[in-house]
Amino acid sequence: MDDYSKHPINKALKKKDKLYLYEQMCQIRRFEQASLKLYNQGEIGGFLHLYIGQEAVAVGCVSLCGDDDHLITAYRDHGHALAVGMTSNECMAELLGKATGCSKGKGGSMHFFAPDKNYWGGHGIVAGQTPLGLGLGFALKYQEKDGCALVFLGDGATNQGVFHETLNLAALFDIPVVFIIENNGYSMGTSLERSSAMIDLEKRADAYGMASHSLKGDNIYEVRAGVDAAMQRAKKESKPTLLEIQTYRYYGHSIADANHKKYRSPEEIEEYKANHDPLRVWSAQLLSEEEITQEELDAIDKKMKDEMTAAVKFAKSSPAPTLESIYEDVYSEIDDGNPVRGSHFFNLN
Amino acid sequence: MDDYSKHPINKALKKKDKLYLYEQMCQIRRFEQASLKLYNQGEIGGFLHLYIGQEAVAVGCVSLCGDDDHLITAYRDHGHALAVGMTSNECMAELLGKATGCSKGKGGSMHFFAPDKNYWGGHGIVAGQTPLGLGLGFALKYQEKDGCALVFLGDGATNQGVFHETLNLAALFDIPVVFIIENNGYSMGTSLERSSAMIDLEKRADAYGMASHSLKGDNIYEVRAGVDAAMQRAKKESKPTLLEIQTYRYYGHSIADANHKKYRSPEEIEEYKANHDPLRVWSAQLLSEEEITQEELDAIDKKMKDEMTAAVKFAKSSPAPTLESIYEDVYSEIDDGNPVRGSHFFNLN
Amino acid sequence: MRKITYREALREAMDEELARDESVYLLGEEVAEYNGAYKVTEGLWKKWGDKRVIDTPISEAGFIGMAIGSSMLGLRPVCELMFWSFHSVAYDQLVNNAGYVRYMSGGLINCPIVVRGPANGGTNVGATHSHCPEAIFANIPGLKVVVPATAADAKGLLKSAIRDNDPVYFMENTLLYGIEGEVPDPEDGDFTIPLGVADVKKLGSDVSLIAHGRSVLTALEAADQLAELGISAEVLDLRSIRPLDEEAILRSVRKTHRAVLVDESKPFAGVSAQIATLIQEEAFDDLDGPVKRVCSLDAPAIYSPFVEDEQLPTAGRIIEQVRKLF
Amino acid sequence: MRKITYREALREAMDEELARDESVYLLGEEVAEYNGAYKVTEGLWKKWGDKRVIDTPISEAGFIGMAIGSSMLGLRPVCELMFWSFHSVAYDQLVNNAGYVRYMSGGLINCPIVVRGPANGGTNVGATHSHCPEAIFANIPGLKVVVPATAADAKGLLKSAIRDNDPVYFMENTLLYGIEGEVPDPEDGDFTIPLGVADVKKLGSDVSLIAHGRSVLTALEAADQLAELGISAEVLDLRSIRPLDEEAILRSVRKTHRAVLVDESKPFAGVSAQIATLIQEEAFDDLDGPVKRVCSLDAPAIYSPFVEDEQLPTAGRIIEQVRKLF
Ligand SMILES: Cc1ncc(C[n+]2csc(CCOP(=O)(O)OP(=O)(O)O)c2C)c(N)n1
Ligand SMILES: Cc1ncc(C[n+]2csc(CCOP(=O)(O)OP(=O)(O)O)c2C)c(N)n1
Ligand SMILES: [Mg+2]
Ligand SMILES: [Mg+2]
Repeated sequence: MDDYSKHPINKALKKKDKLYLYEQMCQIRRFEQASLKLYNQGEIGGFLHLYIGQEAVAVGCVSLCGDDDHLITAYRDHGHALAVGMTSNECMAELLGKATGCSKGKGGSMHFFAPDKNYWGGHGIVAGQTPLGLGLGFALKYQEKDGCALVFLGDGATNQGVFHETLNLAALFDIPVVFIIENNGYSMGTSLERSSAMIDLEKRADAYGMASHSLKGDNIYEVRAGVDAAMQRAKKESKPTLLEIQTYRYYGHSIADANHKKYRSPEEIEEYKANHDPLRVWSAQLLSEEEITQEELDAIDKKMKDEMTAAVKFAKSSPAPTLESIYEDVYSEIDDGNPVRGSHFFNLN
Repeated sequence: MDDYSKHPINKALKKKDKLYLYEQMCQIRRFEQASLKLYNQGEIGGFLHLYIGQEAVAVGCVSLCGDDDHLITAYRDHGHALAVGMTSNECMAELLGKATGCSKGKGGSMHFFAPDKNYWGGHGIVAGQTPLGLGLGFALKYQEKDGCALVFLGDGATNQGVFHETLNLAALFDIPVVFIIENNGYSMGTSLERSSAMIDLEKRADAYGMASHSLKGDNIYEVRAGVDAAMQRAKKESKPTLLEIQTYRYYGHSIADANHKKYRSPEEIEEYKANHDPLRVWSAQLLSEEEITQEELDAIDKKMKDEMTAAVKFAKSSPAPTLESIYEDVYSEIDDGNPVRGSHFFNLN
Repeated sequence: MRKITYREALREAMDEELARDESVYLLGEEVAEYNGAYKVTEGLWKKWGDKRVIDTPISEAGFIGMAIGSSMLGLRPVCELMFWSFHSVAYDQLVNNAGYVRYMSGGLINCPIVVRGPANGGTNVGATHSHCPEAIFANIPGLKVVVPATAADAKGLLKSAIRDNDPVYFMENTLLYGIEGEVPDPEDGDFTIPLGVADVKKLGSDVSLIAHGRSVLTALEAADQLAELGISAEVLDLRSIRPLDEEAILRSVRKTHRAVLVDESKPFAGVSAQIATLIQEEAFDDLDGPVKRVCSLDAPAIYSPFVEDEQLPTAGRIIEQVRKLF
Repeated sequence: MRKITYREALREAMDEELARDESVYLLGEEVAEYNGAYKVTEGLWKKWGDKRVIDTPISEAGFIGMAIGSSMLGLRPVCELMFWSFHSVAYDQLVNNAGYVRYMSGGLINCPIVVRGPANGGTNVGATHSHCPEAIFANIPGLKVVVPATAADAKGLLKSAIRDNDPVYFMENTLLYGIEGEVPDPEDGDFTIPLGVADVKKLGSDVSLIAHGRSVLTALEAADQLAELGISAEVLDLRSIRPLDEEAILRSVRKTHRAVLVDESKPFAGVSAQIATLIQEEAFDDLDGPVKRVCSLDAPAIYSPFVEDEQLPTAGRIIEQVRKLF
């Protein structure tokens, strides 16, 4: 860890920045715990894919992003959403399917979006977001912006063909994009060994002559150092990078996944929790840097717990979408009140 | 060349075997020339993708195949078809859309098939045949047959996602399959450099820990030596291999491709014809081996020219498919005369 | 008769076919060691082992293409799509390779594959996970499409699908998996139901409610309520979309003179559009009024648990349409 | 008025939009240096350069996904599919990403892309290359589908499509590319045609022939022959499939009391099934007989040049159906 703490990008962090990183990880953890409770109470529909255990990845990445940097990910999207600054309120309301949710109750857990914060979601089809992320990078280059796109995907997603098309296009067209494989070792119940002929996922870049690198994801200093290098490559050389970040999820694939202590051992889970928990690792680091006290950290945690209590209350007391809203947000032309010609919807009577 | 001539698989060739290889390449060349003429006379519909220049690849590969070895390729499929022993008659009739064609006039140039000769076609969607070929290998392993599948694709096809899914599956499941990229340098008007971030196509195997190798395709001895090694790996170790075979097409992508002297230089074409023509290379080799005379080769060529004259005549004088045949070969149940329940076809009146 | 769930019925069908024919094998994401995302294949890997029940990576185009290729050499793969919605990434293999290889080869090649999995809305999984693609595949000559509504149909039709020599796309429903129904005991012999035969789930005389999949249950619910209003509704379950039992449809409509189609897929050119077109063409003079349709409301599937059920066909909307015909 | 080909009209539309709006760019296989497989984009790369006209590898899912992503940030990509048939490998991007991203984000994201290319049979390229997927995409709420039949429509509709803020799937026809038609001179001002407005290509009083794409020309040919038989056929060109000009359809049918739909796609749940369903529902009492359809014969597209034309809608088959209504 020491090494990475000395990396200029990390040395530049002020105390308040470091505490803010802690706050964000804490926010995610507490948000996920609150949502787990709601899910078990039957308040949330469909799937719930928790980000607990992976917090340092999203928070570390987002901490490097400027005004022209953009993010996109898959369905395990709450962490990135909160990290970019979406509120717990709007996210919690979305989980509950309320009209006040970030997607007005239309997207649910898998589909959080905040274009105003450069966050392009939340996508349910495995790897389907990867060419979209490439397109974000393409647009930045086209518009001559000084930014790049961070495209997150899972380890299992690397076996979807479209991801390979995307890697080739990124390298061929010199697109400022960083692909970040959040390798948590499993795609649902299938370990990486059982789904990929080769588990060195960064090697997938070699076929396209693309730079690649593997990082540990429990250490936010390491995440920041590795991702920063890739972002610089994107911005300065307009070249893509493939990063594999090793991480872990504590819960099942989704909360419906009751099997998750069968396909992996309880010991494996405990080992990660004990030695690689990103919040623990970070709080230990902060305390060791001596400028930060346990009280300060506790106060942050308390603040986040309170935030979640408020968010749950907000979500529960928010109105459900109206039936009429089903037909909104389908066509921009209609929503924008432009003149409409012809029928856009069928069998309405 | 000498090296490869000493490879046991090549040393084992008798004179008649060597002449037969010449005959097959000659048959393909003459077939393609005859079909080109018919196409220009307006006798053939749709596309015509000629194999001229690539003959040694299909012929060399097929010469290694036993009873349990299977082949599948893309739309540039005439060469493989003739090599496996399909007749010029049935192939020419297919080009002309006749009922006597190998696919009864239903498939056309891109869709030749001969399951009885272990030839699974002829497929029009770029790379779409690659998982099918994997499936042939899978079935051989499942059925405990001592064979393997040879799966041909073009250089441009390597950029379709499904090919990557297929490579991973092949390596993960240890399938006896050999992927053969016939790298003729172009996908339509796009050179490999303009479509692939990295032109070392064999490197695509590295991401899956798969064996791979690059070969020159003008030399049938080299093709045989390289492909044999891969086939042995498939049969003995049940492991896949990715081969890149460098080759060249003399004509445009299809005959409709009038541009082909714009995206590549006439010199480039002439250089290949002069120094790498597979028929020339092979006849020179045969003559140098001194057991074979020019007269013998000329006789073969004459025989093939005559075969094409007859094939054209056969095709032209064959009947067109009937209108009723449109509804045949859609559902096996109907064709097999099994009891049919419900409507299979709609809006028939 | 003994009762088992729709899920158990499917499992029993696969188990029996695995036993009957060595060329049958199952593959898909999480079907083996995990016992299936929806536990349809539970226990089958344990019983039949690695060769017959195979976990795949998340490569739908790749593994379905592999299955198709293997079927050309005589195997009979049963592919599970964790959701039918994931047809979106395997569409080319499902249509061009499975659907057309027989035709393009002039009948030389058979492709006896089954692709099965759930295709439905109603579980709050959002637009990308709620596709009902029966019309999209039934549009393709060369393919067969089956959508069972009950446990018995699930079993009998799946066994027929596995034995069929053409590709059969078998669309289940996560909301039906847990529903019990009477299914003949295996002791009493091999139980199959042929494709292409619709089933009258309830006899009636005033109006025909024509449905498939879970919509059949919604139609039955509406029929009960209509009975209270003095309207006798017949409920016809299509079961098989292609081949389609056109005769059964016309027979019912010629009797009742009125038809309301219930179809969970989207209305534009859905299955119900095909049925309406058929009825108006073949039974024009028998109709007392236009054929009416109740489909999913025409927008992408909404997530919100508060409204999604209302987006699907409801008994209320069926009754509303029926009333327009009287 | 000046005459130009359908191909030139498309090219002119793209050229004008490239000039009008810097965020417009073209991409696809062989669209730049090769000038397009069907020469629709001829000269545009030379004129606009590498940035605005981009050759891609054979990665339809990848480059269409890239285009969608770029459109979310405000660009206006016009993707060429060399054939619309290759939608099969990009289906997920075309449906789930382009079609649903607006909805799933509660309206936060626009996806102003155009995907264009030919979708037709009749050129002997076999089943895999002859898809007419208009119904498949029109089924998806969130997408728009346009199928122009004439040079003027091709130009005016493509310009509107590029300016549209929703994804528009624009289906051309290789057999129309060379056909000339009158198209207003650019000198006379910006020429656009709004989506969602059908066009009466020929007035008539006895029967409505309702078609789109090249079938409009087949319908016009049939109308000429019907005139000789003393039957006055109106030919309505839908132009836009979604949005659909339902009023124009009903207006025509309410006048003629008879309808024959001409639709090159396959019959099961094709566009024509949707139109037939609409007519029978909304104009039931106006009809003198059932709505009839002429589609492609219901088998995969056959290669043989001797029969493929007969598999497509023909004037002869249209007349046959019309006669059944008298
Ligand atoms: C194309 C597709 N296939 C299958 C699924 C079902 N599915 C959702 S998540 C998932 C596992 C993905 O694993 P990974 O990429 O490692 O991401 P993680 O869940 O570990 O974050 C699967 C199989 C899907 N959503 N899309
Ligand atoms: C999915 C798909 N996209 C595009 C095409 C059109 N197309 C046919 S062949 C071809 C070029 C393929 O090049 P390559 O793989 O190198 O094979 P070659 O023609 O050189 O043998 C293209 C773009 C297609 N048939 N399928
Ligand atoms: Mg994972
Ligand atoms: Mg090539």
